[in-house]
Amino acid sequence: MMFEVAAVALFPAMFLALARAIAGPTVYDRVLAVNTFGTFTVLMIAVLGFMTDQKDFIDIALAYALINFIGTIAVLKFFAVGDFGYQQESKK
Amino acid sequence: MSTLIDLILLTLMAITAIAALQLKDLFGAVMLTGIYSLLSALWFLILDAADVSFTEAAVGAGISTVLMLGTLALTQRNEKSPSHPRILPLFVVTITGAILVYGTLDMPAFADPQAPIHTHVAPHYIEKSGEEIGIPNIVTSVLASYRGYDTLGETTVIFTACIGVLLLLGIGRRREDDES
Amino acid sequence: MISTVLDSLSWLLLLSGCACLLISAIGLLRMPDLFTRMHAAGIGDTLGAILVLAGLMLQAGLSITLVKLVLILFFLLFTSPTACHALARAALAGGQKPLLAENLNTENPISESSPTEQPLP
Amino acid sequence: MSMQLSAHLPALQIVVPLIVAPLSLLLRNPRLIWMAAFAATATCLGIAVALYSQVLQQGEIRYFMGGWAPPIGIEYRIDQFNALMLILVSLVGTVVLPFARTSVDKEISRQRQPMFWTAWMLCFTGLLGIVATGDAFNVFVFLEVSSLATYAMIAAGKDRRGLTSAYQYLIMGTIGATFILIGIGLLYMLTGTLNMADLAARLPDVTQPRTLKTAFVFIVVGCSLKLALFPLHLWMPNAYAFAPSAVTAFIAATATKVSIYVMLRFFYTIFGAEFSFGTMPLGEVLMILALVAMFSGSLVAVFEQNVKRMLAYSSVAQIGYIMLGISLATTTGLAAGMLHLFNHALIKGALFMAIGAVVYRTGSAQLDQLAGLGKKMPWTMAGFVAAGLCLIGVPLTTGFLSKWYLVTASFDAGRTVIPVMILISSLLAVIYIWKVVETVYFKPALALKPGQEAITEAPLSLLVPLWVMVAINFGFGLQGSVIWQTVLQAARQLAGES
Amino acid sequence: MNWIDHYNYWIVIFLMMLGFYAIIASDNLVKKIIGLNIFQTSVFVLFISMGKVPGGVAPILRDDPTVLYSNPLPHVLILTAIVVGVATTALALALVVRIHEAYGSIEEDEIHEQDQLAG
Amino acid sequence: MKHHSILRIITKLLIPLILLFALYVQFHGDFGPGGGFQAGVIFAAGLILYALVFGLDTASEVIKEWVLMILVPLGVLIYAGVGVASLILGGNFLDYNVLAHDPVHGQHLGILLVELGVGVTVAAGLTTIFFAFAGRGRRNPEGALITKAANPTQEPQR
Amino acid sequence: MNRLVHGTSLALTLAVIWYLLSGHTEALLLGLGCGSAATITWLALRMDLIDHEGHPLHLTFRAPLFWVWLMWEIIKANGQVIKIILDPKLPINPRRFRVPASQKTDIGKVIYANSITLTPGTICLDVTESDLDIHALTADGELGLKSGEMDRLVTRLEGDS
Repeated sequence: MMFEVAAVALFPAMFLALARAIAGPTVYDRVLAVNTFGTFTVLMIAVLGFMTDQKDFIDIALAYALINFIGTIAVLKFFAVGDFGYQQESKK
Repeated sequence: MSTLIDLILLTLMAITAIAALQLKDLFGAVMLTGIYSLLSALWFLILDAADVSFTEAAVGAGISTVLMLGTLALTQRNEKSPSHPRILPLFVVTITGAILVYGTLDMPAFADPQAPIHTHVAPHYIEKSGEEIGIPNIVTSVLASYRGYDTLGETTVIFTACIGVLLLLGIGRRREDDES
Repeated sequence: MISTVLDSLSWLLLLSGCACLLISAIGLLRMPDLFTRMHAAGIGDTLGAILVLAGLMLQAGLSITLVKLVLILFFLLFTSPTACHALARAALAGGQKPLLAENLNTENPISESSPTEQPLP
Repeated sequence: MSMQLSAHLPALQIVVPLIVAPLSLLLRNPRLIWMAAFAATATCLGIAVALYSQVLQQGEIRYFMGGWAPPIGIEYRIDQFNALMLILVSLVGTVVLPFARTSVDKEISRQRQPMFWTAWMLCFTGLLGIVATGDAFNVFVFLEVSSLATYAMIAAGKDRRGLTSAYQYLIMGTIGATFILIGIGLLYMLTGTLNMADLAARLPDVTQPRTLKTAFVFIVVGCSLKLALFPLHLWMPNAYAFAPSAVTAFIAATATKVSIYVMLRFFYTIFGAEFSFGTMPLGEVLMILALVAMFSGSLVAVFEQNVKRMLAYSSVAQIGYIMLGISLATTTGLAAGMLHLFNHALIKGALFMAIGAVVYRTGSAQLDQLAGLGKKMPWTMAGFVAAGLCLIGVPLTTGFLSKWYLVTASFDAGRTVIPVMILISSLLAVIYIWKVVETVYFKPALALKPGQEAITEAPLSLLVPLWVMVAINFGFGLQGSVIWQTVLQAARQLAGES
Repeated sequence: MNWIDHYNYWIVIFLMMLGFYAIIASDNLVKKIIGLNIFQTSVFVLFISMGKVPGGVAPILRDDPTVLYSNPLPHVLILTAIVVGVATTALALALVVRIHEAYGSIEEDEIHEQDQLAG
Repeated sequence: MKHHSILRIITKLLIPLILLFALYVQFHGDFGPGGGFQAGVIFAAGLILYALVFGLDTASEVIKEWVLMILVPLGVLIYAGVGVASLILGGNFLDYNVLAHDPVHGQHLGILLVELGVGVTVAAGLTTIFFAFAGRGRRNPEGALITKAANPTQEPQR
Repeated sequence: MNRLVHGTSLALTLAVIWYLLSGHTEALLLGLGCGSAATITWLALRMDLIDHEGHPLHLTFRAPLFWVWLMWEIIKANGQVIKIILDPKLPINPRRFRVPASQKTDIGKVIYANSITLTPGTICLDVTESDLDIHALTADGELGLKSGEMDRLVTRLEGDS
């Protein structure tokens, strides 16, 4: 039961984050909203895994927690350099 | 319960899709497409399609977004307003949608356990894969063995796309003489 | 007995976690500019995630699931500040100026027409 | 061993090019890759011929991929029609590849050639895979393999318009493929199976006519997009006109024909003729579209100034002929349509190769640039004229054969107006072919632009494949009755009459 | 007929048509691809909704023999279709990049104009 | 952009974990959700992250282009090779039963290899595609953009 | 030498994580796990990821205490920000300022900066040689940081390495 409640309780939060993503006004706001939305999704997946008693779902949450980061880095790269190929950092 | 979640998610998807398509700023549209794919991943999860959800999350969150941003970085970020109303497309879309809705009227109800797809072929996978293949994940059994040939095709598709992109863009340092 | 305590504790953690997430989303909507919104988003990324995941961990017991939940939390705590920082850098590089107290009208802190609200990239 | 090998021919038909494609990429040298590709294609032709003789001897061949019996697994099912299609695709491949080598050398930079040949092989693999499979979803997978490769190849040329036309084709093609996917999904929903034979067996028991009709409509529209049936042909002229010449010759001869094959497979094998032409008003709709396609395609071709585009519009018209035969809903009509499908593939292959040879020398396919080429490139232009005669349907050529049977089939079906239409549309074909002939033979040659090399006859490496193709055309024309019987037999089998 | 049985399908159809409209109506090449993504994803949703069994779980075998599993076959088909979708998107984006290099624009009407001018 | 220490250090920490997780997904597709394709995507994502943070030149020193050009076809070849192997061992194409003495073992082995093939092609293929896109906007040694990429910070039309 | 130590320790860590994730004890999967850990370590060495930054061994023993302290800080800071968000008047007072960072190494500064960002109410915008560029939601946040407690703790965590 508790997981059902948690899952449903997560939706208003997701909805508000979505509202921010749609409203903008700047693209950074959208990125921020997408990021937050990503975190919500990770938690949602975990909760759903418990709700339906399928713990395998946690793998998906884990994968998503790892991958979500890359999108934001790509955004940074996009605005800071405007080009994905540019040599930006030295290794040291 | 899951019906409720299912409906909420579908509604959110509809909102996201509309917002993504009416944005003139392509960057924002790409971001919203990311959310759309996340929502669909969640939705797949509600419908027990764990593998599909995994794929959609990985692709939608990582690869698609990065490739789209890469394209925007090389092209331009905003869309011009369409100069003329689009009657014909609207007409085509309405007709197509109407045909589909017509088609749904006879469909087996959502999640009907007596629907043909649950009584033919699939039961074999569910009941026999344990002894025939011997691995727990039925999706993997079907994907890699029963319908392994499709998956060979799928791998070939990725290979083809890779070759196609290389044929168009080339890899490595771009050379002036390489261009058409 | 112990399971009842565990259950009620994880109820508490989960619900308060969800509340945190909701508050964070409200903050995301209410705050006047990008940088202040980041603070709001931070609640969800830190406390919200910690509470929800802790609630789940109590239910998981000693199992692989627990390890995976810990790993998720670990990743979130590493990536979210980094992503936040990266975004802030991107915004600054893109010419966004944070809305600061000296520019704020103290009577009406959320001024819709404040100059930084202008749509910048 | 040989016994064993012959049992695996259906798999080898696709596996050989499928393995050669990635393997050849490792070779890195364009020449070597081309040789590997040619060897694979020729092998495929051999396999296809062997398969056809097997089918004639043993009847339908079934091959279970992974050893799983259908409908659990995917099966390959070869009957006479598939086998003929396999021969057609690999024959065109084998003839066009030598032509492509020289032509591509000029149009695509050496360092991109490895990719290009790999894409070519993948396209070839995909086409064979679509034809051989007996599984509806597998059709979609291989359709995408061939389509993706085709998009990339079309955009690989020097003309920047190739990029936009490839993009347009990609969008339209993906819509088409997705429509087919929706249709397959609905069929699956109704029956629970994806195997074509199993679908055919289970569809008559389906009690949900509306969903079934919707599935049918989506598959028809999807296939029509892919095969460029009249109102959905918009992607084709540009794609053919601005692709590298060899690519045009190859895909014009194969890709649309394979799509027609898919459509026929769905009509006859899966839905059954009774549903397709009885329950659904397919015959009438197709006939109208086919007639409009015949006229509009030919008319636009008459006024077109770019010869490649002209031929592309001519293809729209010729696809109209094929669909016309199918729309008669009789076995002879089907056979006539199928015969025209094979003929048109070979004729268009030859025509596009001829024009490719011209582009190789002059760098342009504009009609006015062709002036006086009859003297400078006599063999190329003779090949063009010979193939053009087939296209028009002069007696003793393949084109005449298929049109003749179309006419008789329509008389049999009681449609007496259609022969008149065919005649008029053929006259239009005479006009546009004549326009080229007139320019080539009766107009003075253009003065050379400064720095331009003198135009000479195309190299042998282009001429030989061209004339081989022309010879095949005339050979078919001479063996008319044999060919007709072969196709008729395949059509009977497809329609379930044998 | 219970409306909720088909409500799912209707939203999915609405989403599909939304994507479809964006593909054929928008002038911007990238927007078309976004539309294509939405269109294809919605088709995937249609497929997956077929496979649901009430009270079912993900088709991963468990020891408990009473468990109901959802139908694995649509999942497999859609996995393949997603891969195809990614491949198509990548190729389309590569084309867009090249088109922008060649024409300096990703608006269909502007490109068309340039082609007209060039003859 | 010289001192982006946060990004650099966190990325250094994360990449091995992402790659490990990718391989975990690759080899546990039999037991839970996941498999070759998902693993390939995650692996590629790890490599892309590396290329994004440390630059394309550094990345292509670590993952040489020619290696990628071998790996992409290699995956397909592994897959098709398993099929051919089963042909040679007397089964139908892709019939894994004949790969080992016991059909179930054969299936295990076949699926493992086949998924590996998918994983290799997908990981290498997606990385190659990213490299192709990123390399397109490469700057020449003088620091000027080779392509005329639009200024990304330009004002979007609203 | 250093690379060897770091490499071995990374491989071991990865193998342990693999085992924790997998939970399967069949020889095949364990073997694959070892193989994976070795492959990734090799790749990480190639990528030059393994050094005191990418694999901070020297922090292992002092970190847990710091984490506990940080958790407490996070909870406290969260409480404040939640109060602000729920306040109908939204009493924010955003400010941007710099604080000195006394850490010697980059990794120390990164820990400091991320700790700042992790505690809601303060965000680190930029890291330079000697100080951090901070955005704070309220004056309290600024005061808290300027007291320098976190700075000291992170420096102590960093130690002499």
